[in-house]
Amino acid sequence: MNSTLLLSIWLLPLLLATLARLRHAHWLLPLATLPALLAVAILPVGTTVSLPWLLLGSELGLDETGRTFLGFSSLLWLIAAVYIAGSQHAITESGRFRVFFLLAMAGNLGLIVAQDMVSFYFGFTLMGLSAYGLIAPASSRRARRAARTYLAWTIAGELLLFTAIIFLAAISGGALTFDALQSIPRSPFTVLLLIAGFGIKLALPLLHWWLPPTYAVTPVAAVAVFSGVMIKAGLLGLLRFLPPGDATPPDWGLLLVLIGTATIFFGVVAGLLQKRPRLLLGYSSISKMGVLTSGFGAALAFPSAAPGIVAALLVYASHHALAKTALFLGLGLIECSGRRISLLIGLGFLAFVLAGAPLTSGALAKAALSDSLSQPAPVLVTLLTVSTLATMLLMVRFMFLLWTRRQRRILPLPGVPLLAWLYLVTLILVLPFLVSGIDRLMINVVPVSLGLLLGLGGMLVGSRRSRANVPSGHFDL
Amino acid sequence: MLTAHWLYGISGCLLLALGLRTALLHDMLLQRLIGINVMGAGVFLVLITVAYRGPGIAPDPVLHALVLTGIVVAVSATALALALARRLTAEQDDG
Amino acid sequence: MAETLIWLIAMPMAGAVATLLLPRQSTPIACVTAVAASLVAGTLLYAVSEQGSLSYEIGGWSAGLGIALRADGLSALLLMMTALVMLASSVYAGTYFTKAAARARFWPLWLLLWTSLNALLLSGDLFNLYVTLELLGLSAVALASFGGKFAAVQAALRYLLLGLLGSMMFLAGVSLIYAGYGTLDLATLTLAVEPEPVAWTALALMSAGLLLKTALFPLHFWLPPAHASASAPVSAVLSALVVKVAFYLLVRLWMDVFADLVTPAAAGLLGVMGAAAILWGSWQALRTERLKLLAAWSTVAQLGYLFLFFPVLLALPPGPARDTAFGGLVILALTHGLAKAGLFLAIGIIQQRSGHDRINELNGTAQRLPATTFAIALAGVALIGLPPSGAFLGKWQLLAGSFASGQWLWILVTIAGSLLAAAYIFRVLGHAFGNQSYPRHSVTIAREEWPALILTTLAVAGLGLAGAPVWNLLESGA
Amino acid sequence: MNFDATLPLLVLASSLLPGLVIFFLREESHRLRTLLNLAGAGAKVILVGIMIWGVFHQHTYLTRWTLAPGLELVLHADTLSVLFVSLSTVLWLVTTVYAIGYLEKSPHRSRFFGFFSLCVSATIGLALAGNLFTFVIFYELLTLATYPLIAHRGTPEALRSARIYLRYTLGGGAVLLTGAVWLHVIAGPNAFIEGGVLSQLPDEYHGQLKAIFLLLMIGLGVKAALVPLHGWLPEAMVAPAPVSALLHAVAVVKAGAFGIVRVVYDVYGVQFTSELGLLAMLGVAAAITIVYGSFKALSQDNLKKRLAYSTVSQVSYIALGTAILGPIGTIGGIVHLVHQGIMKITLFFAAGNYAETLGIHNVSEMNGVGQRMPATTLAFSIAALGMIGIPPIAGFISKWYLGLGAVEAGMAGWVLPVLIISSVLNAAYFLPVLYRAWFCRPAPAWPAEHIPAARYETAGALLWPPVITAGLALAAGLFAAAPYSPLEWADLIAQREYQL
Repeated sequence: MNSTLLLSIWLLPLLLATLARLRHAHWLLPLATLPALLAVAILPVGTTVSLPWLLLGSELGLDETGRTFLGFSSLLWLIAAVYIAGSQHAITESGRFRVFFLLAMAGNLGLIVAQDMVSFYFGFTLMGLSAYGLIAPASSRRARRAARTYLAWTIAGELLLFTAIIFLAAISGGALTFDALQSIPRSPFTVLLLIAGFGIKLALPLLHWWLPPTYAVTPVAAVAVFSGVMIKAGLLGLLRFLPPGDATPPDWGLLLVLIGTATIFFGVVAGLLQKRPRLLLGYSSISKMGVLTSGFGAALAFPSAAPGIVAALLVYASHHALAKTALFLGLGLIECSGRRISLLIGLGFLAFVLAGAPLTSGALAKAALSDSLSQPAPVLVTLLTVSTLATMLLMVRFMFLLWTRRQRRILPLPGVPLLAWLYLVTLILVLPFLVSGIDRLMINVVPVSLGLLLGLGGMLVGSRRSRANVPSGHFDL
Repeated sequence: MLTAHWLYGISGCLLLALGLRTALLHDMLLQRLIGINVMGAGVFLVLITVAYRGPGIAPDPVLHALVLTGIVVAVSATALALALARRLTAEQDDG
Repeated sequence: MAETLIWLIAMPMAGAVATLLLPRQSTPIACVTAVAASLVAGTLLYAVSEQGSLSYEIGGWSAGLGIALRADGLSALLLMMTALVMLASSVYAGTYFTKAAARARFWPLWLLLWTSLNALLLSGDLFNLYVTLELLGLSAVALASFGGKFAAVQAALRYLLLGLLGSMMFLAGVSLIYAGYGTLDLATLTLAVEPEPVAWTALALMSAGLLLKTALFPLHFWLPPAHASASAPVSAVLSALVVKVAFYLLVRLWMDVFADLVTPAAAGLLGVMGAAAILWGSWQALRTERLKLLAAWSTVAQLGYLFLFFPVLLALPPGPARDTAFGGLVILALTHGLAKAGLFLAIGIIQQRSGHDRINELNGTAQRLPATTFAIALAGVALIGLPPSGAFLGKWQLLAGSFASGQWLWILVTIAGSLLAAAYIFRVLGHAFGNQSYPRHSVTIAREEWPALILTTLAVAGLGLAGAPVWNLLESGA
Repeated sequence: MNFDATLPLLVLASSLLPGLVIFFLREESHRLRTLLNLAGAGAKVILVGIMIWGVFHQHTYLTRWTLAPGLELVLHADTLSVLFVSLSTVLWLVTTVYAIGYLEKSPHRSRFFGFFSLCVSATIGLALAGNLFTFVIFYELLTLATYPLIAHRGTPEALRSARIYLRYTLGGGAVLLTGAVWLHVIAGPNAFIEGGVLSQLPDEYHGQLKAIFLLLMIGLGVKAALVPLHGWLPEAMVAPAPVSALLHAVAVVKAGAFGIVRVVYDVYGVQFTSELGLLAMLGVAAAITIVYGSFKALSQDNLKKRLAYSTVSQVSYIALGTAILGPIGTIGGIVHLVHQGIMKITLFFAAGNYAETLGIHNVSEMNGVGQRMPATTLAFSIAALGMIGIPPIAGFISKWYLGLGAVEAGMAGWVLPVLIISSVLNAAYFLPVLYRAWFCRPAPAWPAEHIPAARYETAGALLWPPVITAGLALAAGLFAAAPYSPLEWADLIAQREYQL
C-alpha cells in the first residue's frame, strides 16, 4: 500500500503524460498531484520502501524534510496545474506543454521521495530536462535562445552532479541510499562538485546566467513553478547529499555562508535595476536562495545546531515557495487581463509577506531562522534583518513597476485561475496563524518599515529622474 | 680414353644442348620444333649409350623401351604441332 | 580392392575408345563413363582410408619391365579430386558444346586426358610417369586447341612446344637416374638415392621440366594465354588438374624420393619463386580486363602458395608437425582444384550468355545469373583463403609453419597475396552486383549452373568443414 | 550426441538453414519467405531461452568438430556468449519484422534475406565461438555475409561503400588471422577460458605476446571502428536501413567489440593484460575514438551519417570498459554491449522510417516530424536520450558503471573527463535533432511522402520494431537491478571472470 502510494507519486504524472496530448486533457494536470497530496496527508513520517528491482536498487521514503518539501511542492504544482487548466494561454493550451509540465512534476515530486542517489538523480534530471519544454522554445527566437541557455546550464549541472554521485558511490563501496551515506566523509572535490551542481539550480551568482532569460520568456504559470518549487530542489539536494555532521567538513559551511551572503545582496541589487516585474521577482528568488544557502552553510558549520537550523530552513523554504508562486500567478493575472486595483491589493499583500512583514508567513519564517541561528551565529541574524530591509525595498520597487506599468486593454479575468490564486493568497494569509501564536509573528516591524520608507523615498526621487536603464533579461555587473 | 661409348654420350649431350638452345632462342615455329626434335635425339642417344652393357651382352631392355616410347611420343607430338601450325596458317590466311 | 587401380585407368580409356567408335552416342557414353569412373575413385578413396596404400601389378609382371600401379593417401585424394572435377565438367560440357559433331570429337580426347591423369597419379615408376606425362601433355594440347579460335590454337601450340621441352628435360633426368642407380621404380629409388652429383643433376633436370609444366614463376608465361583461350570445361581441367599433377610429381620427388638431397637453399629457391608467383600472378589478375585471364593469372598465383610450403616443410622437424603442415599443402591444392574448375565453368556461362568476359561490363550479372555469381563468389572465397574454405585451413597451416620456423617473409607474402586475391575477386563481384533487371528464378539452366555451384561448394564447405579426413588419409595411406 | 552438445549447433542452424533455403526461393514467394524467416527467428528465441536458463544453472553446452589436426571448431555457451547471443537473437527477430516491412515490393528479396540470415548466423557463431580459431572463422564469414547486404542496392554509391567496407574488414581480418596463427603457434589452441590462460607462459614470450595483442586489436579494431580504423562505418550507411540497424547494433561493430572483450578477458586475462601494460593502450585508443566520433557526429547533416559517427563513439565504450581493470568497469563495458545495441537499433529503425515514410534523410529536413510521426519520434527520442546517458534509460546504467569502475580503478582522472565530454557532445548532436522534431514547425511538404498520413503514421511492420526496442532500452535501464536484466547478467559475467 505504502509502496504503491510512493511509487504513484512518480508514476501517475508519468502515465498521465502519455495522455496529455489528447484534446481535452487539461484536467489531468491537477489530477497528477493527488498521490503526492495523499502521501503528505496519510503516510507516516519515516515510511520507506525498498524497490531492489528499480534502477540500480531504489529506495523511496518520506522523512521529515521530504514531507515538508512534498507538502508545499505538491500543493503548488496543484495550484499551478489548476491555474493552467483554467487559463486560455496559447502556449499552455498546447498538448506539448502539458506533457512537459507533467514530466517536470513527476521529476520534482519524485526526487523528493527518493531516498537513494540514483533515484534522486533520475528525478532531478527528469525535472531539469522537462522544464526545457515549459520555456516553450518554439514561441520565439528569444525563447529559443533562452531555452538553449537553460538547457546547457542544466546539463552542465547534471553532469557535475553525476560525477559527484559516482565519487560518492565509490567511497561508499556501492551503497546508494542517503542513509548509508550519512556519516561517510565527502572528499573536498566531491563537495565542490555538489555545490556547483546544485548551485546552478539555486542560481547562485555566476551560476545564474540561465535564470533571467528563462524567466523573461516562459509562460508565467511555468515561471511560478520554476521560481517557487523547482528551484528548491537545489536546497533539497544540498540537504540530502551534504548532511551536516561527520559527512561534510565544517569549513565548507563557512564558504557557503559567504556565498549565500553574496547571493542575498547580489539578488537585491540586480533586482532593483530591473524594469520588468518578472525579472525583479526572479532576482528576488536568487536573493532568497542566498538566505537558504547561508542558513545551510551555518548548519554545516555548526553541526550541533544543525537540526534546528534545518527545521527553520524548511519553514523558510515553504514560506518562500508559497509567496513567490502566488506573486508570479498574480503577476500572470495582470499580464493577461490588465492592471486592476483588486489584483494590486493582493500583490501588495504578497509583497509584504515576501519581505517578512509582521503577522505574515514571512515573519514566521524569519523568526524561526533567527531563533535557530541566534545561538551559533548571531551575526547571521543581523544579516537576515538587513536582508529583510533589502527585500522590502525590492518589493516597493516591484509594486512601483506594476503601478507604472503601461496599461493595455482590460480583459475579463479568467475565473478558474483567479480562484486558484485567491485560494493560494488566502492560504498564505491564514497559514501563519494556524501554526504559530500572534506574538511570534510580531517581528520585523523596524526593518520592514524602514525598507518601505526608503523605498517610497527612493521612488519619489527616482520618478523625477530618469532611471538606470538596464536591458531586461540581462544584468551586467 | 675416348671410347665409342663416350663419343655417343658426349655427342648426345651436345645435341641436347644444341636443340635446347634452338628451341629457346628461335622465334620461328618450325625452327623450334626441329630444335626440340634434335634435343630429343640427343636424349635418346644418351639413353642408348647408357643402355649399352658391353659387347655380347644384351642391352638394357628398360632403356630401349624408354627410347622407343620417346620416339613415338616425339613423332606424334611433332605431328600434332604441325597440324596445329597448319590450322594457324590457314586461319591467318582466312583472316 | 587393388583391382580398382586398374579400373581407374581402364574405364576412361574404354570410354574414350567407345566414344570414338560410336560418335552418335558419345555424350551418353561419356556421361556414364564419368559417373562410373567417379564411383571407382570414391571406392578407391574408401579402400585407401581403410587399408592403407594399395598396389597392383598389371598382368602379374613385376616392376622393372611390368607396369606397377600404386595408390597412397595423396594419390587417392588427387584421384578423387580429378574424378569430381572431370565429372562436373563432363556434365557441363554436355550442354556447353551445342553442336553434336563438336561433342563427338571432344569426348575421346577428354576421356583420354582423364585416362592419362589417372595413370600418372597411379604410376609408381619414372618410366610410366614419363609416358603418362607425355600422354597428358598431348591430350591437353589437343583439347586446348579444340574448337578454338586463332588465339587458342596459337596458345596451344606454344603450350605444346614448352610441354615437349619439359618432357625432354624430364626424360634426360630419368636417363641419368637409370644410369646412376639402375632402377626407375620410385620405391626402390627412395632407398638407393645418395646425395651425389648424378642425383643432383637428375633431380635438377626433372624439376626444371616439371616446373615448366606447373608454370612456376618465371616459367609461367605460357599458362595465362593457354588457359584463358581454351573452351570453358577445358580451361577448368587444365587449371585445376593438369598443372596440379605436374606439381604432384614434384612433391613426390622432393618430399619422398629425393628427400635426402633437398637442401634448405633449394627449397628456399622454390619458396622465393613461389612468392614471386603469388605477387606477380595476383597483380596481373588484378590488372587484367578479361575474366578468363583473371582466372588464369590467379592459377599462377595459387600455384605459388603450394611452393611456399617447400621451405616451410623442410624447416619443420619430421613428425607430426611436418605431417600437419603437409596436410595443409594437400588441402590447399585440392581446394584450388575444385574452386578453380568451378570458377572457369561459371565464367564459361557468363561468357556464353553475355558474349564476352570483359570485367568492366559485367554489371547486373548477379541479377541475371545469381547461381553462377554465387559460384564465382564461393570460388573467390576459396581463392582468397577465407573460412570456411579448405584453403583457409591450408593457409592457416602455412602461416603456422612459417611462424614456427621463424620464416617471416612467407607470412607477409601469404597475407599480401590473400589481400590481392580479395581485391581481384571483389572487383568482379562488385561489378556483378551492379543494378539491372532481375530474374524470376535463382537457378536458370540447372545443368549448366549446377556443376560450378557444386564444385565451389565442395571447395568451400566440403573441404573446409569436413577437411579433417584429409589428414587422416595422408596418415593412414602413407 | 546428447542435447547439451547439440544445442549450440541448433542455435546456429536456426538462422543458417532458413537462410540457405531462402536463397533458392522464387522472388514472389513472399509468404513462404516470411514464414521461414519468422519461424527461424522464433525457434532461435526459444532455443536461446533454454540456453540462458542452462548457463545460469552451470550447464555446459559444447559442440566440437575437428577441422584439422589441432584446429577444432568449438561452439560453447558461457555467460558472455549467452549475453551476445540473446542480444542478437532478440534484435534479429525485431529487425526481420522491420526488414519485411521495409523491403516490401523491392527487388532481390530472396538474396537479401538469405544473406541477412547468414549475417546473423555468423554473429551467433562468433558469439558461441569457444576458441580463437572458431572466432576467426566466423569473423571472416561475417565480413562475407555483410558485403552483399551493403552492396544490395547496386547503385554506384552502394558498390563504392561496399568496396571500402571490404577493404577495411578484409585487411583487418588478415591482421587478425596473423595474430591468431601466431598465438596458436606459441600457446596452442586458444580456448576461451574465463580469466585467460596466457599468464602461465614463461617471461621470454612477453614481447611476442605484446606484438600479438597489437595485431589482434588492430584486426578487431577495424570492425569495432576504433579510430583510425573506423573509415568504413560512416560509408556503410548507404545500406538499407535494416542492414544499418543490424550492422551498427548487432553484427559487425559488435563483433569487433565482442572480440576485444573476449581476447582481453578470456585469452590474455585482464590481470595479465594489465601487467603487460596493454590495457592502458586499449583505453587510450578507446578514449580517442569516443571523443573523435562524437566530434565528427556534430557536423553531419545526414541523419544516418550522424548516427554512424555516434556508433563509432559509442561502441568504444565497450572497449573502454574492458580497459578499466576491476569488475565494475567490466560490467560497464559488457552491459553496454547490449545497451548500445538496443538503443542504436532504435535510432536506425526510426531513421529508416523517416526515409521510407517521408523521404527524410537529413537532420535539416526533420522539422516538426514529431507531429507527423509521434511514435517513431518518441522511440527515437528515448534512444537518443539514452545515448546521452539520461536516466533511467539504458545508457545511463552503462555510464554509471564505467564511471564508478574508473574511480575504483584509480583511472578517474582521464576516464571521467572522457565520459563527460562525450555526454556533452552526445547532447550537442542529439538534442538539436529532438528540438527540430518536436518543437519546430513542419515545412509545407515533406521531401517525398510515400505513405499518406492516414490513421497510422507508417506501416505497422516499420512502426512496431522501434517502439519495441525503445521500450527495451527504457526497461533495461529502469529495471536494471531486476533478475535476468542485462546488468545482472553482466554482473554474473564479471563475477565469473574475476572469480569472485
